[in-house]
Amino acid sequence: MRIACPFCGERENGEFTYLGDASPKRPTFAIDGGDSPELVEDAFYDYVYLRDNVAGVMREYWYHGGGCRSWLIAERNTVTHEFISVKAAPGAGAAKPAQAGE
Amino acid sequence: MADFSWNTQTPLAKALVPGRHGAAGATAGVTLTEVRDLVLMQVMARRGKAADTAKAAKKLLGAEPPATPKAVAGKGATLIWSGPDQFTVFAPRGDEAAQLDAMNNAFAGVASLSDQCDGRCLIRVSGPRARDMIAKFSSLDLDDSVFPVGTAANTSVDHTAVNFWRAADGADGHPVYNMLVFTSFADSLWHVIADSSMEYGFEATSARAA
Amino acid sequence: MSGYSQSESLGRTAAVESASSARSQAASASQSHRLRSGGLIDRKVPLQFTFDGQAMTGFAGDTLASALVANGVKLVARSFKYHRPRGIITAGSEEPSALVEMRTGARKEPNTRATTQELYDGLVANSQNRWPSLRRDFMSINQLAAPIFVAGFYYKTFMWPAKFWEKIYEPLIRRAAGLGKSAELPDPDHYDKAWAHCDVLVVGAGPAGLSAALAAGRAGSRVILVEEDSHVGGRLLSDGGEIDGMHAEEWVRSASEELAGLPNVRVLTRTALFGVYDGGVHAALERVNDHVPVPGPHQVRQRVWRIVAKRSVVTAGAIERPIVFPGNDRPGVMMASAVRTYVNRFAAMPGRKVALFTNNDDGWRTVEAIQQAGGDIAAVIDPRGKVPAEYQAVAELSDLRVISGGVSDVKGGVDGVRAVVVTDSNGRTQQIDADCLAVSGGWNPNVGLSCFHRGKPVWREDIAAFVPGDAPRGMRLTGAANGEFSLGACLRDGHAAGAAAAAECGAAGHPGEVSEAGDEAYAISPLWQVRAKGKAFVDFQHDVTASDVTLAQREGFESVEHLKRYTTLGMATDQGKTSNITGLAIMAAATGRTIPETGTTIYRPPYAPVAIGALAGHHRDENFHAWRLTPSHHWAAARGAVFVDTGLWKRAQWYPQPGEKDWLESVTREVLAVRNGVGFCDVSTLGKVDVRGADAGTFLDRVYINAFSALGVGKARYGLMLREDGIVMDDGTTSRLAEDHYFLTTTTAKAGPVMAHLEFCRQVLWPELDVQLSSASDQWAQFSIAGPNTRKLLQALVDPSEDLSNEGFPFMGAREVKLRGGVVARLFRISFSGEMAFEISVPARYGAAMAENLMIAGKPYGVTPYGTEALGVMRIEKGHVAGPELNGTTTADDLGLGKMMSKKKDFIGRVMAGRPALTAPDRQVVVGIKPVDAKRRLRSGAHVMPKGSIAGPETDQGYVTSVCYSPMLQQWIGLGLVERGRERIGEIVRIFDPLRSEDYEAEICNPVFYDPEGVRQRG
Amino acid sequence: MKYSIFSLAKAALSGHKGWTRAWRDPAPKSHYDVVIIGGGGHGLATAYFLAHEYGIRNVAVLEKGWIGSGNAGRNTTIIRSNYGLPGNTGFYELSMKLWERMEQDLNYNAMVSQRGIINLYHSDAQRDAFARRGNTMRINGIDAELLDAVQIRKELPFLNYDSPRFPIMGGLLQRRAGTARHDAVVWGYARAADQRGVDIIQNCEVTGFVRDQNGKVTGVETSRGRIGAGKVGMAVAGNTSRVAAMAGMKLPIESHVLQAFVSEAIKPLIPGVITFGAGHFYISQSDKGGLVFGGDLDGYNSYAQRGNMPVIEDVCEGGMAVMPMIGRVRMLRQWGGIMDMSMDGTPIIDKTPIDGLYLNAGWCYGGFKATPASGLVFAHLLARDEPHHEAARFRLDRFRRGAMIDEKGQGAQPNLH
Ligand SMILES: Cc1cc2nc3c(=O)[nH]c(=O)nc-3n(C[C@H](O)[C@H](O)[C@H](O)COP(=O)(O)OP(=O)(O)OC[C@H]3O[C@@H](n4cnc5c(N)ncnc54)[C@H](O)[C@@H]3O)c2cc1C
Ligand SMILES: NC(=O)c1ccc[n+]([C@@H]2O[C@H](COP(=O)([O-])OP(=O)(O)OC[C@H]3O[C@@H](n4cnc5c(N)ncnc54)[C@H](O)[C@@H]3O)[C@@H](O)[C@H]2O)c1
Ligand SMILES: Cc1cc2nc3c(=O)[nH]c(=O)nc-3n(C[C@H](O)[C@H](O)[C@H](O)COP(=O)(O)O)c2cc1C
Ligand SMILES: [Zn+2]
Repeated sequence: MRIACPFCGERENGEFTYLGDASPKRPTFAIDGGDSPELVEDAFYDYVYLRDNVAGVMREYWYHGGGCRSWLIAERNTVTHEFISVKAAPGAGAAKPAQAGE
Repeated sequence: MADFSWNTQTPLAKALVPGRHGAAGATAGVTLTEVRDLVLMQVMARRGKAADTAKAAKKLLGAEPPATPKAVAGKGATLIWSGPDQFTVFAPRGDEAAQLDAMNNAFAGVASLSDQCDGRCLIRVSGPRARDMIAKFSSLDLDDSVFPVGTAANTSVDHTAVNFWRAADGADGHPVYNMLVFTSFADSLWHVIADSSMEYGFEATSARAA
Repeated sequence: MSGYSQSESLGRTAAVESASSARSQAASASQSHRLRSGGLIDRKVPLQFTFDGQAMTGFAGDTLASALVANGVKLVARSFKYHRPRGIITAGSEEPSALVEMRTGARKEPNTRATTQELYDGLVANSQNRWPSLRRDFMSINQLAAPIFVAGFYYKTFMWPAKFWEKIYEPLIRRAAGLGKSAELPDPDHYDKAWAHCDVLVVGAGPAGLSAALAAGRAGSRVILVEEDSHVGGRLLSDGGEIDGMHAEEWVRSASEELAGLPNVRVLTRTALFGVYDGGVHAALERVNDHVPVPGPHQVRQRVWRIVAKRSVVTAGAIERPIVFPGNDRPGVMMASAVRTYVNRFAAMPGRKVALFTNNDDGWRTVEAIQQAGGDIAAVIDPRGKVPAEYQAVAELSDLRVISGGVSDVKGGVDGVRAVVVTDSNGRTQQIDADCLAVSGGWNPNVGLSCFHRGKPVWREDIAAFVPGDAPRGMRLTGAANGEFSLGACLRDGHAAGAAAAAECGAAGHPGEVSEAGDEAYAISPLWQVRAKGKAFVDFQHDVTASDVTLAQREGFESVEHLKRYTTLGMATDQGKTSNITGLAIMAAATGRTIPETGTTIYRPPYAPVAIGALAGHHRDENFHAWRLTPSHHWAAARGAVFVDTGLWKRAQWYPQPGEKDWLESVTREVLAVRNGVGFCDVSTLGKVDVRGADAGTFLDRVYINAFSALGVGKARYGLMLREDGIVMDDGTTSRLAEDHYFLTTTTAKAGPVMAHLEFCRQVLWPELDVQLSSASDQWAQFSIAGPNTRKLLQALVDPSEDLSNEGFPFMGAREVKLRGGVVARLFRISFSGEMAFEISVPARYGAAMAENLMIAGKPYGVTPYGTEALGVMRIEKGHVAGPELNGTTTADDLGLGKMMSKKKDFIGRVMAGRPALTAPDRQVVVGIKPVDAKRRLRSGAHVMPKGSIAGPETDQGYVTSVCYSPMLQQWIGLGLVERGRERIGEIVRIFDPLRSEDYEAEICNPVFYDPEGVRQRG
Repeated sequence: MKYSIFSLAKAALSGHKGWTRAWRDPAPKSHYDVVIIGGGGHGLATAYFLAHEYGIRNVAVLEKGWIGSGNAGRNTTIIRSNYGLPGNTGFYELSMKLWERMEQDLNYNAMVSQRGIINLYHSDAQRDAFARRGNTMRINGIDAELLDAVQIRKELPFLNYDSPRFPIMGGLLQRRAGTARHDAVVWGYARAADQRGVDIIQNCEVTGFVRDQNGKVTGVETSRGRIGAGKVGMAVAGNTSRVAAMAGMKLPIESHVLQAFVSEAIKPLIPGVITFGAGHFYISQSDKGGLVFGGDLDGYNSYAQRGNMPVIEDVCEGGMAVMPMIGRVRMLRQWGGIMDMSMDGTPIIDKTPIDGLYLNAGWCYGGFKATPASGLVFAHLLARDEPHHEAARFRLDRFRRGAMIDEKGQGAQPNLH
């Protein structure tokens, strides 16, 4: 498997580590007051545990730890293993993110 | 009051045995050189400060840091791409403290610096069979059409990160590659490189950075 | 072309040395079946070898198989199940029968195909799976039981009594199964692995492959051509023919010369492509030195190539298939194409009277081959009745005996074929004397490589064979591999494919002219099986017969995959290259389905078996994994330290002194030296991260459960990190060296994962924060200096201007200090041991000097270097948690650190840590444990249960996580995770350790055994 | 027809013409009391126990391909009950006990072979972890022995004891563990279930669920038409999320590829099962003579049933590190299967929030050894609508409650389990 790091170019997958589905977003919540603990827990349960686990194209996190140490978001087909696209995570490098979290 | 001597030791103190090793033959297929006494500074632009960092670099080092995996020569230093909006400054060690201060001042507020003078060990690989030898442990494509002089790459060897760049060809006309390896891994990686070189015969030496 | 050229030359020299003129005379003598002239062998270089101890001679250029043929050897093996006598069937890597045990001792190698093993001087080969001898194999009595030993018989019996299986039945089956014996000593040879990159990878160097490589190479793209054989040429080496008006051999020579002249083309012979993986990664095995007795100095035996190619052109040819009829496994029954290979390429005569059984035109080529070599054709049996147009002339000239019918039996025994029984179209049978039967059931394109991404081959009626279906991206199949069986077509298609692939990779050059050759006809009428009485084999190696296939069908194993798994058809070392298609055709007939409906089994890598040693390359023994050394490693080694591998690190475990009888004595001495005086330990293995930027504090507030933005510059703090699921991930002290600079430390084990986690937080979760991270782990040599005399020692080492007093450098202080001699260090007043202690870091280059200087500065106070064991003892005495407690299932509260969890902020893991089961009162929490009997040794892994209770799942309340002999308490103590532990301090519990037959009582106590008030570290 | 040496001998006389199908090939009926999706080991065992243990015989097992075409036909066949956490311990021991009588129960030789498993340890920390686990086993009445290097040498003289890196200090041994002939387990359960009236329907892919107005599942849509069902049980392993999605369910499961390898057949070399604690490598030898070995997951979500080079190399490196004598033995075949990796590495056997739909999943790379027990407890759940006591902890809501059963301590990171 070869992964085209947007910064380093195409590299052997041994240089990368895999985290998984990039779709779940970490919930934000007000520390005191605001939403009930139950709801917050539900939201985090969803974020931490539940997966679509699609057979087909999936957005997923890869870390180029054996290279430029950038976190990447790839679109890959889980049936054919083909990569459709590989983009840098919003906070890779020093760029100011368009909008936080994305 | 006892006095203290602060002799330095390189991570290759034991591994590097100067001289000829491996297959005999008129000329060694590979030459391995430990390049000593370096100044290494990792420069990471602050959020939104990539341009300012580049300016500061230009001002101090006479060269813009590479925006893509390349190594560019500046005033008495080489700027090696080491990730998005970051690079490593490599220079021969002179007045180390002064060199570091100069950088700390030049980049103050625009970039975060990390002193790596002792964090890495530089191994230089050259000779007619260097490329065949490197192919045994590196998945990089070193063909001239892909990896010309001045190309840099952050890659991994034996599952450990290495900063790799191609210097100007040697006097013998053969390519010269630099490998910056983590200090604690140097002894181990040296063995990998030496083992890979045995079939071509290799010469092991060390030299001051110049 | 390193590997290749190296090994080539080596091969020759090795051979040349062995050519003593004396032998040359003798040479030809033993070779009863060697032709006077011809062939691609070097008669000037005779080679001695032995098979089953019998000395024979062959020539350079021979394979073991061709040499055996030349020596008139027919019987070379025994089959897997029935131990039937078997001979050589093919001349390539598809060989199912002629497997031998190569070499001896530690280099012994089972199941080597005689057909691919190149001959070398002194080669030693033995037959396998027979006892006492190949000719008289006792196990051949299995043939008597054959009526019972049908497919799947073992699933139906050996069930009673149950106990007998492991004791009697299975050992018998296991001993009978298996073919060769593997060596039982470590493999003495070396292997390596290498990477190669190209635009166009061409697989197979027959006419199609050569013209593909020429076209792509001329066009200017980077080409790699791999060829499994020792020579390029493919079938041309066996079948000759005319190309561009030259003899095929000449054309091959000029083609390979042209390729050798192209700098952008690399040719690897003796190199089989065995796998096709994702993203254009191809795996190939180069047999660098299997054609010599032992690899030369600094040489590897084999090399695995990972070839990254943008495009591939697979020109791997076709494999001739047998026909199933009784006795089709007798030694001397051979594929027709193999007969031609032995005759034309190796000048070795498989038989003097050769009968030919073919259902297609190509088989007829054998007639000429035999006749030109001076042998007779006993008869040609062709079910199609009439002689193909091309061969009319030949047939008449040599008034050939042509029979319309099929072979219904083969007479013969261990010495091979004696006669062939033919049943003609009107059912009359006749017997024909022959010592060799050449068989051609047609050709199966070599589709395997095209199916490694699970593409299915498709059926082509006109050639009665499967051709490649949807191949992996970027792969083209051409030539015989794609069902193109005429030489002309192979050359044309190869050229076109090579040119197209090159163009797709952006090569602009001209691919040159196509080589021309004739388009001989290929007519076939499929014949899979001749139905007649007697064992008729489909899978020669696994002894799968036609009736096994129909039995499987009767029992409902109709899916090809069930057929395979029930009968083991195609599961032998040849992976059914010569049997799968025939087997499924017979199944199709039995079920009344068509062949395409029936389908093929899944093709899997490797294309041909690959030595495990080659796939491991140089990663064995000390090179299994990379290792990491601390800056004072050599210093410690010089003092005789005992090292332990922790992860990749080698760490000093303890420093034995003369006269110490065991490790415990050394460790105890080291602990006492620290507690009563001063000692130091290299802790450089801790992960160290520079966290910089305007938002560094905020960032740390979110990754740690406790606050860091409020930490003053010049201060250090212990921090705990959770995973998002609320479980503890890691801990360590982090210091603030400047407003925008924190120095974070991690445990040795978690340094890597924590760095990745922090980068994830920075780049993915909170990209708005201005934070930069860099690993400083290797930059610093870090030492922990501990004991009441620590300050005295340091005072001697630091510049007089530095104030280390409690006021000048309070507990949990952190700042830079100048050392005597000018070196600047980072000093942290933190304590893992519970003593008055500091951690000091200097640039790694000074690591060794620092150790030496600590010895000098500490001499007056009896300073002692200590290792990880003593470190562990002191942390347990202090109740500090470490790896065994941070086991990936414990919460901050389990560890007694719940109070650190800030309520004022969100942090990673905060929410999930609140789930009911993670906050339940009956969780197992960290406590101290000490045996009631002070002489008792406590052991980690022992379980804890209520005093006097009966051991069982209900009474199991936890276990001992860490233990040590405490020199301070002068007894064994430990930490444990115990249900409701904190409420049970003082309770006597049962310590149950059945594994080590121990059962005793212990007291649950405060985990801080030593100096619970912590006065010493503040001292 | 009963299988025995006698029936074999008798059949031999008639040239084995007398054998009949091991299981029927019925056309699907319009309705069954219970429909099991998935003709792997678990689905078939569930059907067998429903009919044999709980008297529910109007059952169909629907298999999209041929039975055993999933992981049951792809696994490295290790059976063991050397688990360390409550929930697992009792369950896997129940399974081991069922293995010990399976062949007699099914009248089928599945070659259950208790040749033992040894988990090698190379450090004090590993030893302590094994000691904890072994003691848990003993406390639960399961056999376990902690061997030191000397004792291991007696059992396995050929290992690389002088390794300069991770010397072998000892190992945890379970003698009752071993291997079984994976395909035969599938066929044995299929035949036994069929004999008890279960319809085994191959080439029948479930493509959707039939629900009534209250959302209750009342049947399934298949490639062979609609099939009504009183209850539907899912036992589709690596395809769990895909099938669950047909019912609109999202689960704490990821599908990952695990590779395995087999060598050319050689004469007996390796007595039992060996796992190498310092590398990613485990190995045993099949009765046919092939060395069967494997290692880690490839590490990325996949439905491809095939893997890549890094893991192949990693596994062989581990093999050469621990037993360098296999250097010249050749890898013959290499394949991959799709694991239903759960978020804590432990299975889920439970009712789903959807009425009439039951879940058996999350087996990761350890479900073959569970086959008999999984069948029994899932049958119990389907028959009684309450969990079997040995599966009481395998609930779907345990992640929400924080009651994970995490043997490896890796957390919600399936590719690390
Ligand atoms: C390489 C490898 C090695 C392993 N090693 C071991 C080991 O040593 N020990 C061990 O205990 N476990 C091991 N396992 C795990 C074990 O094989 C599985 O956990 C177990 O087989 C899963 O249960 P099963 O047999 O029911 O699954 P499967 O055999 O996968 O059965 C699921 C069935 O459902 C069918 N299906 C899927 N979707 C549909 C649909 N929509 N309609 C109809 N049918 C459908 C599939 O075709 C499949 O036949 C290994 C797995 C692999 C891949
Ligand atoms: N007339 C017929 O019926 C008929 C049938 C088949 C072939 N042929 C003749 O055979 C020739 C076919 O030419 P071709 O070039 O297509 O095939 P080829 O058989 O001539 O060459 C294929 C080559 O690929 C090599 N190879 C196979 N698998 C490999 C692998 N995995 N890795 C590396 N090398 C591998 C083989 O060693 C062989 O040298 C033509 O001359 C054709 O006329 C004729
Ligand atoms: C225990 C075991 C032993 C095996 N032995 C062999 C063997 O001897 N020969 C063979 O070709 N394949 C063998 N295989 C692999 C199978 O052929 C097949 O590859 C595997 O079951 C996966 O199926 P698939 O390749 O069809 O996907 C074995 C598999 C297992 C699990
Ligand atoms: Zn990168």
